[in-house]
Amino acid sequence: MALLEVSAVVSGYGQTEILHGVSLTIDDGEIVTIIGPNGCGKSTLMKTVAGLVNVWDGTVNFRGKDISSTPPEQIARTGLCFVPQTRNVFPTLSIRENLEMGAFLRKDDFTWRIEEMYRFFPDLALDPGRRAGSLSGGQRQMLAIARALMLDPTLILLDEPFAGLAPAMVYLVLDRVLEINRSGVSVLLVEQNARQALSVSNRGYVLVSGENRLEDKGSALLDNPEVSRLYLGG
Amino acid sequence: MELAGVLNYLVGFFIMVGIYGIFSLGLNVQWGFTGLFNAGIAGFFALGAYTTALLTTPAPDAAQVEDFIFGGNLAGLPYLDWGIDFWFILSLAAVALVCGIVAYAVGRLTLRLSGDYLAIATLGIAEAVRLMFLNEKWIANGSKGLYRIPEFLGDLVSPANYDYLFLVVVLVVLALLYLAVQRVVNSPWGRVLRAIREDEVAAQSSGKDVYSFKLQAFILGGIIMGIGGALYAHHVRFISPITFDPLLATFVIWAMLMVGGSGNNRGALLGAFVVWGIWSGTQFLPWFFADPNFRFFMIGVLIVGVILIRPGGILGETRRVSRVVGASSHTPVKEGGNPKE
Amino acid sequence: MTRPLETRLSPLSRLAGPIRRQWSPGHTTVAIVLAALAIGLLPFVHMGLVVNGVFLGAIIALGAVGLTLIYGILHFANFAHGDYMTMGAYVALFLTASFFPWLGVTSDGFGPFTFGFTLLIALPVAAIVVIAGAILLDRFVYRRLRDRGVSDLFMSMSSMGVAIALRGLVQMIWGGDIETYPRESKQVFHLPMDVRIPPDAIFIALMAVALVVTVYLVLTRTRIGKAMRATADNPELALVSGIGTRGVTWWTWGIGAALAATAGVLLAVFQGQLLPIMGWKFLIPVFSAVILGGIGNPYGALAAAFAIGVTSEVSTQWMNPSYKPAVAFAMMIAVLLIRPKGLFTMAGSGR
Amino acid sequence: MAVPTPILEVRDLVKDFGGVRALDHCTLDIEPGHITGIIGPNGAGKTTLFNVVSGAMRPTGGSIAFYGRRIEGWGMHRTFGLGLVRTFQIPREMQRMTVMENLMLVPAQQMGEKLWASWFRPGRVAQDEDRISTQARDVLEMLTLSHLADEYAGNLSGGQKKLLELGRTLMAEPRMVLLDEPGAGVNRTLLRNISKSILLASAERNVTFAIIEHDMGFVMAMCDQIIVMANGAVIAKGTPTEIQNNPLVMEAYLGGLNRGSP
Repeated sequence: MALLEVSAVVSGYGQTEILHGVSLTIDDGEIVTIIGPNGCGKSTLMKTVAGLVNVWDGTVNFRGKDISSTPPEQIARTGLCFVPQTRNVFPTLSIRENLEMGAFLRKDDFTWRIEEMYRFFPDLALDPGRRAGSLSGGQRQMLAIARALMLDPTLILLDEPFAGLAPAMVYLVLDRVLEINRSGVSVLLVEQNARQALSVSNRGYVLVSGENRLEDKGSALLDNPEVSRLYLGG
Repeated sequence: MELAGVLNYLVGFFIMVGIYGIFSLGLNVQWGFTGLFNAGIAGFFALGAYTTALLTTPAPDAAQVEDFIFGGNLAGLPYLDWGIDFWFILSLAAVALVCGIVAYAVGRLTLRLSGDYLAIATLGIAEAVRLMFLNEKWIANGSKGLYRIPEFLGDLVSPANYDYLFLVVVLVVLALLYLAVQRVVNSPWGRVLRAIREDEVAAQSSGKDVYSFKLQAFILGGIIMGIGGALYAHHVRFISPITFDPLLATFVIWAMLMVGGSGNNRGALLGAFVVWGIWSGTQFLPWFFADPNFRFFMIGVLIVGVILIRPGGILGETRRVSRVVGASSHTPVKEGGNPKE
Repeated sequence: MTRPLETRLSPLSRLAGPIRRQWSPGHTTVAIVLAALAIGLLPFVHMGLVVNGVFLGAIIALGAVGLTLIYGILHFANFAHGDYMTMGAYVALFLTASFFPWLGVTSDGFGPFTFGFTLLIALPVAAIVVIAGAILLDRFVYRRLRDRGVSDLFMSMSSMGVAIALRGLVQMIWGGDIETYPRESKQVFHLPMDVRIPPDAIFIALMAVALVVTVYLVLTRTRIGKAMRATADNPELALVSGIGTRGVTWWTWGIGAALAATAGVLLAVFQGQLLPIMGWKFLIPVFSAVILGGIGNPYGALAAAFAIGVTSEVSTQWMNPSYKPAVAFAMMIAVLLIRPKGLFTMAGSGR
Repeated sequence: MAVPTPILEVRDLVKDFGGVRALDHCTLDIEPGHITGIIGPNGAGKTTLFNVVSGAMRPTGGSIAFYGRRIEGWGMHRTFGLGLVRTFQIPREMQRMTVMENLMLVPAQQMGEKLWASWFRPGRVAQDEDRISTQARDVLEMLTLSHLADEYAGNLSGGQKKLLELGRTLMAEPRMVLLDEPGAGVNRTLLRNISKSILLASAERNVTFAIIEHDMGFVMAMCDQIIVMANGAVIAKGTPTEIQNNPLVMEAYLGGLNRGSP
């Protein structure tokens, strides 16, 4: 059984329908990337799965349970954690407090997990009392990912984690994402920077105008001329 | 006798409805059309009342004077006495000027900031104005207040019948203000105000100088409230800082506008009638319903209740069609259900 | 966790120092005491007024910290805050003047204070009553409005309605006359520089400091306090982190209402009297402190409250004492002229 | 025929948000009468460019000239007065005002917008209103929204709101319109309507358009020139065919192969 199964999901904001029936699956331990031109609904899909946008139609199954009408604060409890693209840290809280907020639902003593995150992202350990709002883009992204990892999720959703990062930072973050995946966490990635993301993914989906267009192995999508046609029309 | 008593009561009642109708109209310009939260109507009320009282009341004789100086005796000046009490108009103009200037100053400070700032600042202004009249005895006799405020056209009728005349005066002023406000809010000027109320950024992107329009609306509303205060002073003929307690000078007026229907001038007047009716009618009720404190409580409940249950008030806003010049060519299509609050 | 990452570290530590430091009540209190001393030592200022101002400031601070929290997390100006104070004061009055005597317990002049020990019991009870009231009001008024998605201004307006209703309620039950807690006159302490301190004032200051420090500890050390700050920072991210809105909302009202109720009781002790309008009148200094301190910033509100308390007390040296609220208001206006976002807003606070 | 002078000249435009540089020495020209598409990956700075050019935001550096006039740092209502009009990604209509009112609000320098005018110059105001309402009806006709003239704007569907938004820009009698994603969330039929209206406005009213849009079919069909942005700067400019065959563009979208995988 698939870990996450999104089937024929319709959703949007207000009266505007953005997703017109999107389906995808992620199996345990996979990295799956969703690519597609701007405005195709990638971010909306992420928010819909995370519960921030209401599902109008279709179902979202996570570990065999339908979570399509579960409020976002409950979804986090099931082991599905979401890292938004922007505004993904609490700016006036310190680094450590951000991590503690990530572990809000944990009832055990999670200090070890914070230490683990400090080892995993040594940048964060330099000055844990520092306000998150004063971090650089790359550090902020690391903190955002670390926050999501605090709950020990089985699936982590990353919305454009590399956007706006310097190339060296992209390497660093990508490397960490692969490491996270190796430790057994499935990753759903939305990326604009398709080549980089697809090259490390098991599978990829191409989303266009709120609908599925292509699905294939990551490397196969890379070589598919159809992909660039979908991006630039014609 | 019985009938005369009832009639007298009704005349007094409608004078108050008329005066409160003016306040409600002024508030409608600010809140109903522009979305400006004025929590200190009492300030403009007091400024209007004191300005006209100070300008028109004759100086008291030496025996009565303690330590205050009167500003003027407009009503008694011979060259202004052209047989038609011209001073009244002059005094209202002065009231408009004073309230306009204060509204301008408050607006300048707060209208660029988010709406709550205006509410807090007007609250403060109302209190500051009250404190000034209370403490600076030399201005307005402090807590003892001003009395013997002259009657407009008072020599035309006997004092016993004066209220009948004053009712006409109030209704004429109210009608003029109503028509004037009705005309501007239905003009392109009012259209911009409503656009600002709906979405400030969109109004700005349509090339409107939002700040300037807000300022104009706030000043216009403040002037209308000041005129209401002036009429109140000439009606009651005695004012003191206690008159401008926030309950009767701010909250009741809010209740009136919310109940009647903000964004609708007829609603503003209807609200004045309904709420003042409730207010003055309950004193005839038995038991604790007549307790002014119970009425106080009810005014609060009324405001919250209207917001919760029927945010548009009784009448609600009417949908306007495109041709909106003048009152004659303005016909509401139908009572529109609000798409969203 | 295999690769060495040292080479790729970015130089963040250099910047960390000054930005990280947040204002804590400790810093603020030291700064206030120093500033107050400095003002008091000016030859033309009466030291006694400064000391009095600090006590007044402590009460303003209790109101302002709660109000600014509500503003920061629930995003509207709670015009009923003053009347929560009034409610607290009157519930304590009911307990000390009616309920405890009915039980046969009477007390006044406890220790060096004018009030009895029953007030110390009444105070937490009053706080609990006001907290319950605030949460009920949220459940039946504000939550319904939030769910409907009305604008913040409508929320403020309904809070004004709530304020009127609460005051009407107080007047219905207790009438509009001046009341006092059961009390006994007490000797004031004489200090150098012609400073006279009524013992009650020391109680007020200790209570205020204790509560403000407690709130600070709650906000910075506890799980729920951090969750409140997180929600104020970024409500959507708080949700996906599993932080439920309802708990945070209730805690916000709880803390705000508890502080307000205490401030009300302390104000009644400080002024030696209760009036139904006391809370509404106190709104002006409290709001001034909130705006002066930068809306949503508790530390700013704290510092601003003391600044307003001292300034308005010292102003009575030259002005009629009843102008005190006007002085607070004038300070707010001055701030709006110079720095509309408040004096203590921190760069990058994300709002 | 003379080389057309650009209507809009953007030089070295820089916009920083805190530490993030959204526009990085962005330089571009837009010639009059054209429909220019502005494309590029998310975060390329397209909307920021519109925000800065339309005066919603102050630039950190650089210059903007509209018809030769320097306008950087002007407020939105001033650039609007010059005939430079923009729309928003998410339509911002006045919900509790009718469609007709939404349109009639727009024209600048209306006599009736002066507080005193409707008291003392009602004739002039009525004249203005007549003219403006005729203009509004024409626009509604063109947008095929006439049947909704007296409907509350808040009751329109998402696509109709987009059309209304376009209509509002046309009411301004603009010289240049900046459209931010006119096609987002719009169904096919309405999208055809929108493109028809744009083409009509361009042809009949000689309006210059700059359009941010992700629907490439729409962009390639509508625009006679395309500007590609990435990382806050312009990386390519040309006709649709040129852009489609430009390897740089593909790389901007899909990420360079040279960076590769770690």
